[in-house]
Amino acid sequence: MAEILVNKLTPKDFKSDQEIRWCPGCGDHAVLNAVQRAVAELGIPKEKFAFISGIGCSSRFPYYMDTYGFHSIHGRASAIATGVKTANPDLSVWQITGDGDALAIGGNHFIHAVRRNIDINILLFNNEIYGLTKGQYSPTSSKGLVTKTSPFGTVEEPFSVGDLVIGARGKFFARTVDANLALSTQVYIEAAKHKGTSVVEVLQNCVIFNDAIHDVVVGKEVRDDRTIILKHGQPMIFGKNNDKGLVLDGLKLKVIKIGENGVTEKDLLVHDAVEANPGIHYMLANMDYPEYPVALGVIRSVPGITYDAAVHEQIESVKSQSKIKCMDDLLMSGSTWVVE
Amino acid sequence: MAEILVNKLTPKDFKSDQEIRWCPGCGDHAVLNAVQRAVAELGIPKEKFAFISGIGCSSRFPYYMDTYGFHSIHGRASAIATGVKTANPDLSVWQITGDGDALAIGGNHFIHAVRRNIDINILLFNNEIYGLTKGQYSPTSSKGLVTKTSPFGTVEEPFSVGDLVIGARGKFFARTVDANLALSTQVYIEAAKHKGTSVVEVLQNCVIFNDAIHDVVVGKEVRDDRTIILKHGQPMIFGKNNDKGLVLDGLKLKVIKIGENGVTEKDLLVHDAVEANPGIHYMLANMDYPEYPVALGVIRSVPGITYDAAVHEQIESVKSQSKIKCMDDLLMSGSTWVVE
Amino acid sequence: MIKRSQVIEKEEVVIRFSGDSGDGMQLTGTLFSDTAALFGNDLSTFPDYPAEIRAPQGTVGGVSGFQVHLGHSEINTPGDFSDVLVAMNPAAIKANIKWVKDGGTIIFDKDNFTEKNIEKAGYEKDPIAEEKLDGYNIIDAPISSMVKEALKDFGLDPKSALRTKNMFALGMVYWLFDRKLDYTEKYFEKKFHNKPGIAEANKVALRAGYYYGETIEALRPVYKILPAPIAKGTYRNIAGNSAAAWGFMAAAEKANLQIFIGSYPITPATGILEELAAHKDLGVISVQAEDEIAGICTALGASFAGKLAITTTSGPGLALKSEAIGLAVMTELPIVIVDVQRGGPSTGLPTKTEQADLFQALFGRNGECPVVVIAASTPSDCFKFAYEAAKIAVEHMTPVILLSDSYLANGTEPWRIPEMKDLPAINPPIAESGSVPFHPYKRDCEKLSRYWAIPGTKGLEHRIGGLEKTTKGTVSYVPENHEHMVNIRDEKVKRVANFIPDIDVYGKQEGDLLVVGWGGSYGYLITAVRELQAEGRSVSLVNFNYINPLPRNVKDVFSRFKNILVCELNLGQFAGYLRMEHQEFAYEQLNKVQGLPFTIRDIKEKCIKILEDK
Amino acid sequence: MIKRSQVIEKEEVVIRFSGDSGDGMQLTGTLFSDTAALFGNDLSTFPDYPAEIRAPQGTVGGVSGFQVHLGHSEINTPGDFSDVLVAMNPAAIKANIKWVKDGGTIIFDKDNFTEKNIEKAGYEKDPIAEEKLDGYNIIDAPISSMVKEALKDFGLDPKSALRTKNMFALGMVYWLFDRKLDYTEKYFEKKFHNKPGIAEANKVALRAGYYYGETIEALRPVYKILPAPIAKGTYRNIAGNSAAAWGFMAAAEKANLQIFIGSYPITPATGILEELAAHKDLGVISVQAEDEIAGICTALGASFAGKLAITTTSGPGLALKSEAIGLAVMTELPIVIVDVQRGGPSTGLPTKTEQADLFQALFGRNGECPVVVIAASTPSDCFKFAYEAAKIAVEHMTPVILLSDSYLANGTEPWRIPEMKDLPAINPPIAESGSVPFHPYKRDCEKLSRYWAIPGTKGLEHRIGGLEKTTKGTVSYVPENHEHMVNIRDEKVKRVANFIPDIDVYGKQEGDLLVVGWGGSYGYLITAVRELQAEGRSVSLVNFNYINPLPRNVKDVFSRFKNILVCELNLGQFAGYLRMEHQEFAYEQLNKVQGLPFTIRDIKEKCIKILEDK
Ligand SMILES: Cc1ncc(C[n+]2csc(CCOP(=O)(O)OP(=O)(O)O)c2C)c(N)n1
Ligand SMILES: Cc1ncc(C[n+]2csc(CCOP(=O)(O)OP(=O)(O)O)c2C)c(N)n1
Ligand code: SF4
Ligand code: SF4
Ligand SMILES: [Mg+2]
Ligand SMILES: [Mg+2]
Repeated sequence: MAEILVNKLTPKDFKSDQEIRWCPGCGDHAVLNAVQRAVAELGIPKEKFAFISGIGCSSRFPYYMDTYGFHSIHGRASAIATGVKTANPDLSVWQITGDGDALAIGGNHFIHAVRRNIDINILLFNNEIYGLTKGQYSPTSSKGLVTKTSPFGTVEEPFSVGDLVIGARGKFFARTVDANLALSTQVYIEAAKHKGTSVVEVLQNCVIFNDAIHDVVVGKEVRDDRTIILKHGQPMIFGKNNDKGLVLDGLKLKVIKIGENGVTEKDLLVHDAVEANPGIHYMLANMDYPEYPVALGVIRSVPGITYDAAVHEQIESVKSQSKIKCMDDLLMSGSTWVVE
Repeated sequence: MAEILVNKLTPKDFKSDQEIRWCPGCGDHAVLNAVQRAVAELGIPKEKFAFISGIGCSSRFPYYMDTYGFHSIHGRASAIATGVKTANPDLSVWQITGDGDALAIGGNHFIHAVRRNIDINILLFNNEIYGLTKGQYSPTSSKGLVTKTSPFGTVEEPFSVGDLVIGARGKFFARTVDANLALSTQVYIEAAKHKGTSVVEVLQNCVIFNDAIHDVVVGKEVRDDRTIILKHGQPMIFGKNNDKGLVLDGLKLKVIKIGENGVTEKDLLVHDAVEANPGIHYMLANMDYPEYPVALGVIRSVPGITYDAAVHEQIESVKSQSKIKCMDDLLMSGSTWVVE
Repeated sequence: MIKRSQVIEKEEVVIRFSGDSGDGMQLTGTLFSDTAALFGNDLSTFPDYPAEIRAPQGTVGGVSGFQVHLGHSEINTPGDFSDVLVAMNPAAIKANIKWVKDGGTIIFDKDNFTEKNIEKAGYEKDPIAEEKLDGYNIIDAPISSMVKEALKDFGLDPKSALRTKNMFALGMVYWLFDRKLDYTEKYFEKKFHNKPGIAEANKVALRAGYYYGETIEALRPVYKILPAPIAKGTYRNIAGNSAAAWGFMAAAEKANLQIFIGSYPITPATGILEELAAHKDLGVISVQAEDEIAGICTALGASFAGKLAITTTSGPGLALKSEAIGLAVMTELPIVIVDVQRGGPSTGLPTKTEQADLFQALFGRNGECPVVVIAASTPSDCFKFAYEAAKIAVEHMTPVILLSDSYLANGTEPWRIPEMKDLPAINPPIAESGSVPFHPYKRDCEKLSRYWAIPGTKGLEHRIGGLEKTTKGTVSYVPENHEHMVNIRDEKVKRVANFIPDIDVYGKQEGDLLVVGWGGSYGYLITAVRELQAEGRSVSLVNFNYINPLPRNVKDVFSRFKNILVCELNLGQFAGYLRMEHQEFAYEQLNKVQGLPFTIRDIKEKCIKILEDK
Repeated sequence: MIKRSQVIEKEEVVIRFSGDSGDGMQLTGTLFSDTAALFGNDLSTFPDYPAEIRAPQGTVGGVSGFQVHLGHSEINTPGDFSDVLVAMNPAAIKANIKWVKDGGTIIFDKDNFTEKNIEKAGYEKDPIAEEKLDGYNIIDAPISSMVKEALKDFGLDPKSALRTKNMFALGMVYWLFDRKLDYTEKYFEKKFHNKPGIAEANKVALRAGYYYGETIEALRPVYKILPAPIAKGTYRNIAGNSAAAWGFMAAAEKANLQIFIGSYPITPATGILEELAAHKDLGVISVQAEDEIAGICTALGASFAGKLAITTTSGPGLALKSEAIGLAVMTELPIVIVDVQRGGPSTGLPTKTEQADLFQALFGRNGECPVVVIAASTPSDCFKFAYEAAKIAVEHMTPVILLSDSYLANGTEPWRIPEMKDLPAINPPIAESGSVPFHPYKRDCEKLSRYWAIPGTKGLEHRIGGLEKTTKGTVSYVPENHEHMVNIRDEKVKRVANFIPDIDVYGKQEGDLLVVGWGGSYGYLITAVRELQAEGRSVSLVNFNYINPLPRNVKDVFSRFKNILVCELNLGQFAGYLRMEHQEFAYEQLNKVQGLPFTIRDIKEKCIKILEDK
């Protein structure tokens, strides 16, 4: 993809002249920062980026990036991004979307983009609420959440983003936290470099309508013990004191304490993000507090043929074999007759 | 659900007066037969059934059932069925749908029905083709399939129905073959009895546009060796001579031959359909020929709260606690003033 | 009450509360209007806030406003221009000054006129000087510091103390209009019953503002608006969205049906879903669907299953529902689709008002696909027309589109509470279990409505669907059957005209000019027309609520006027529709597409121009 | 050629091949029309098959037909009534007899008139007697047994042998019309080049039929239709769907853009997608999307990325695309949306024709949301108007809806092949990399189109979207900006009128009656009008292809006729639209909603009635 740039760009180069309109304290600000850092690292010229979004607070994002941008309609960003990338595989295409935009109204386009493995990067801002419409529950809201449309608590089972991605045959899934700039930047870079549909779930805070919903896991005090940052090829170790880890116990994962019962670091599972069989990734993506730490980082990253590349390869191959090279050829092909 | 019937109904009672318009030899005929047998077994009176479909060859189904029926629009059957069941949980609601109807245009409603765990029975006729529109590829068509819209072969990765159902947090998934009346009838009965969204993938043959596509697995000659019929609580055994089985090998399933290397029937995995953790069900649903036998029967059947029940429980609980019992109460509640 | 130096009696007055999105202006305005309503004034309110949840603080884009129009006589709009502007920061002045009457009163928090805020608002140094406001009655109160002072013993952090600024301002306005504080105080007690400290702090701030008004000279003169001579009865304030929700619940009770709403949130329609979801006590089944299509499809499924089916949305959502509305037309299932219109096209101006979805409501479907279209005119008559929409849907077995708009949805007005026994009966044509086979498209011969056979009823098993059918319900490609069914569906909707009232003329039954409007512009049109009538002009008004079919006496009414002026907030959709339906008349147009309601002035000017040109 | 007893020269003739869905009637008809076209006749064809893939054998519902109308003079329709009916089974007689001219020729396979088949078709014993066909020229050939006999040495199983029945029948028809067999024989050779036995069997069956015709007496008289005096050039037969696909590819080549089609299959539009998907050789990118919304959205993304964007659908799909069309209007991106209309509403009659999506195309979106709407009139001019639609879309930066219909999509006619160099130039307003910042809504002052800045171009980075914007591309809630943009978008579409041709009048430029049609009814209207003109009536025709905006000379043309009759296959949508746009004229209507085209007879009767009533 894309030519390589000689003069390195800085995050500032990606700031547009538009006033940023998110609430003070909204997690979206941090995501914007991290994305601007990440794209500056990629060595791709600005004009080769296209940021596509739907509708929602998060979907305002493209306005703030000094790249090509398309703030479209609610739920359709995956389809539009599919069009952009299939039309021009030379672009670096990013879809910015919310839990409502991607998983409620946009659920179908989302799973189909993932299935096709189109080479776009989807950043899904999961605040477990509809922010822009002022606080109704979303398909990721926890059961029981009281919101404007669930005054007595929701009765719905939420989606888990990772499950859905893997269920739709997804090849890249990562998770990060809005405020963790370092991790986020890294994850966004890996998503960009992965060829295929990269889905990054960003645990994002909506200060107004669902404040601190992720804090039980990612709050400053607890996050080291309640999350694990997965790194390909590294043992699955976590905890404030780096003393906890994951092992396999029959068909399930289990948290152990290093040192206890004679368990050493060597007994821990080693993260293999590129394994095609999704079994273990499914389990990792699925881990939830309090039983497990929540997995962050790149959980799954399996190489594969991308849709956009396959489409263009097929065109090139048919072209090279066909006798029809232009419209006049086509017009005169097959059964014709001459009237004189 | 539903009162119990004294006079047992027969399959014939469920035949409507409409002429059946599927192609001779289409697998849909067999499905209709099996469903008519299954529903007659349930002890539910005819008027308590509602069959809801979208559009497609398969979606003509409701016309042939002498029950309440709604042949709706393409892709929307899950949403309509959700409405019917939530409106009246006392009905036995069946959704009849095709691979295009459920997974292309209807993908979103499908995954949301599954997520909510609404108590409907979804029979998904998977012929891996759009039949009614005369033969275009579908989201389940194998990569490379040549169809009218993929004259050079599709370049898309197909969905696997089971993966998608489990990825959407599905609690019931089964698979059967159109022509296998006995297995199908049994599976449909189990689907009906399961409380929650039951998805049954029917491997269905389209004689016209995708003939014999499933035969490599379910063809008469080969089916015993290339499929395994799972039964809850039974060892995972299969083969013409009942001499093959499944065992766990690390994180993966493995096919073994009983008797070889000292393996006995006792070493085989025992099918546990009600295990909540979807790991093993995911692997089972995912098995594909030639590496594995394709799993048939009820693969996953986990009890859980249904959406329709939860909705009505909440209404009853709020009702019993509220002081507002009728509109006049509501109208006079809160801030009012009198003008005299 | 305290003795006042000078009191001016006024017929009506418009007050605009305005400040940063976080300043609590919506609450302030609401409390003021409730107090006015309790006092007996007629009134109309309109909130006006930015699309962003929290737009950048201190900027014009972040200003949130709430306008109240109250009077001694009938009030139909929140008013064009305000007599009093409360501006909590410089941006509030910038945003609103052109809507303040010449010489009006401007109350502002001078502590908030910091250099930074002044600059953020786009002024250089002194907003008052830059806007040339010498002729105005300027009251620059040090609200922030006075509030801090008043609450110094409460042990509140400065931020919490400052949150009561709006109540100080409200206190000043109460003084200005000679209102009692008790309703507002009781509100605090109730709202903060777990935090008596906060309740008390708000009370203190409110009173401090009131006494401040009394103390300073600047606040003279004091206005007095006597109660309006309104009909006897019990009243409440109601906004359009709540009124619509209540109208549906009333219809459900009257029809003896359970209500089912399947909707997807969208501004400005979400309020109806929210209000209905809150009324599980009245048995409402509410499904927040995954999108608009699922919204209508779940509702249609529920309609099939025998519920009163509702789906609510705004323009882009109505577009998505088009295909399923076609299915409702074909299956002849009752359903009400509410479109709370906003500025379009596409996402457009999501928080602003417009009347530009009329064509979509009338024509936005494939094939010959007629539905009933009706529109509400005021916040409170959203109740009436929601009720009507539900009644027509179930009695005539047809989808009904109910058009509201952003202005009605959020605006409020006092509403005389009806008694359920006084509302018209609703009789759905429910089929009864019988021995003859049920033919789904057999019809009532008067209305042409089919019968509603509800799943679960023994012996009425039948199949419906989107393919063309015979009366018996068999799929049919027979050309004549199709034409017959197309005509029947058309005629069925046309016959609704036999069941709706004739259109009323406000004013003389004949004359030089008939102003024609529809839906939510009513308040502005009636006010303008009344003023013109008072000036002795030959102008009358008809405002349409029933749009498809049109009332039967339209031709008769139109033919009695020399000129017809169609006013609407779009490029002329209703005018175009009237040309189709009543080609025999000439129509002049007044159109505005700014995301805002009309102003009385615009309407009057246009009318006068027509009258004087002729 | 063999000597013939009696040869009748005819101007034109209509033949209908009809049989069970499995009888191969579509192929038979196609081969016959190709042969006729090669011979130099003008012609028009229409296939007509059941919605079911394989409807129940032997029943009326399962009959599949193919009608060919060929002539020595210009042919514009597949004809109302047929001169010759080929009926492979009793059901084919039942289904078609009312469309056979009195005294016409009926060829049928008497071996297939078994008791069972007769009963299945709904007859008691003898279709010929029951239909009272004494006056007809009845040819009851033992086709099945003769075919079996002719092929007995081929070693085919009986089923395979019987599959050539249709070729036997075709041979008879070739005899009847004095046609050569060579084209058809070559077709077999090519089609079955891997199965020479099958090729030979078909040839033998064909010839057997031909000789049978020669042998039996009944087949006299033999018709002769001389070649039509058509313009010089190279011709091919083309159906509307292929023509549309080719028109888009031609436009792409001319505009130097790559084509991108994002579509979801739906009858009868799928053919366009299929044809484009087959032309990867010309660089077509085709995405079979997951639904119609994704179809248009992928295309819109591709348009943003600089491709010639196409999406194709039928009525229910157009409904689903409504919201995204609004986005295209707001972002002013070029895209062509093809609606191949079918019978509605809802799923309706999916394989039948209708013109009832006009309102949806014009008005089916939220807000003020104008798009260009154009309609094709004949199968081959689907090429022309696809080309035009693409040209307007990219040059004016606007969505264009192209209306076709089931009748055009599947019908064929001979088409003089254009040369690419003769087609008009297409110049998309592509923005060039520059130093000044790019303002996405800066416009060309003549067309008001904005410029197309294609991602990847250095320095033109910009953001567009569905919210209202300023010229610079900043989101704006400013009332005046919104009104300005609404007006500009409206005016931009109106100005397309300056770039399209005036409407033509067929016949005298003034007179008693102007027949007005649009789109696919053209063939029937022109035929009827020509016949009326030949009868000396003062009747002319205009048939609209440009619907929004209307051509500039409409008023001028309309004002020259005493009466205007608007004919369309719906309840009067174009008539309604004309009343809105040209209120000054009175419009009579002729409407038909049967899933079928007009008949010449209907049109003539209505015209004569109007002429004689006045
Ligand atoms: C067709 C349509 N339906 C509904 C809406 C209203 N709407 C806008 S954003 C949104 C949900 C936003 O939630 P999410 O995607 O989670 O984004 P967030 O605001 O939380 O970032 C909804 C329902 C719309 N704009 N368009
Ligand atoms: C809105 C809409 N889009 C498209 C269609 C056309 N259509 C009808 S059925 C179908 C697909 C059928 O495939 P599937 O669901 O697999 O059913 P099958 O015919 O194979 O049983 C399509 C594309 C339609 N009827 N409506
Ligand atoms: S409402 Fe929530 S998600 Fe939206 S901008 Fe504010 S804090 Fe962020
Ligand atoms: S086309 Fe295929 S799926 Fe449809 S009825 Fe025929 S065989 Fe069955
Ligand atoms: Mg969200
Ligand atoms: Mg299928």
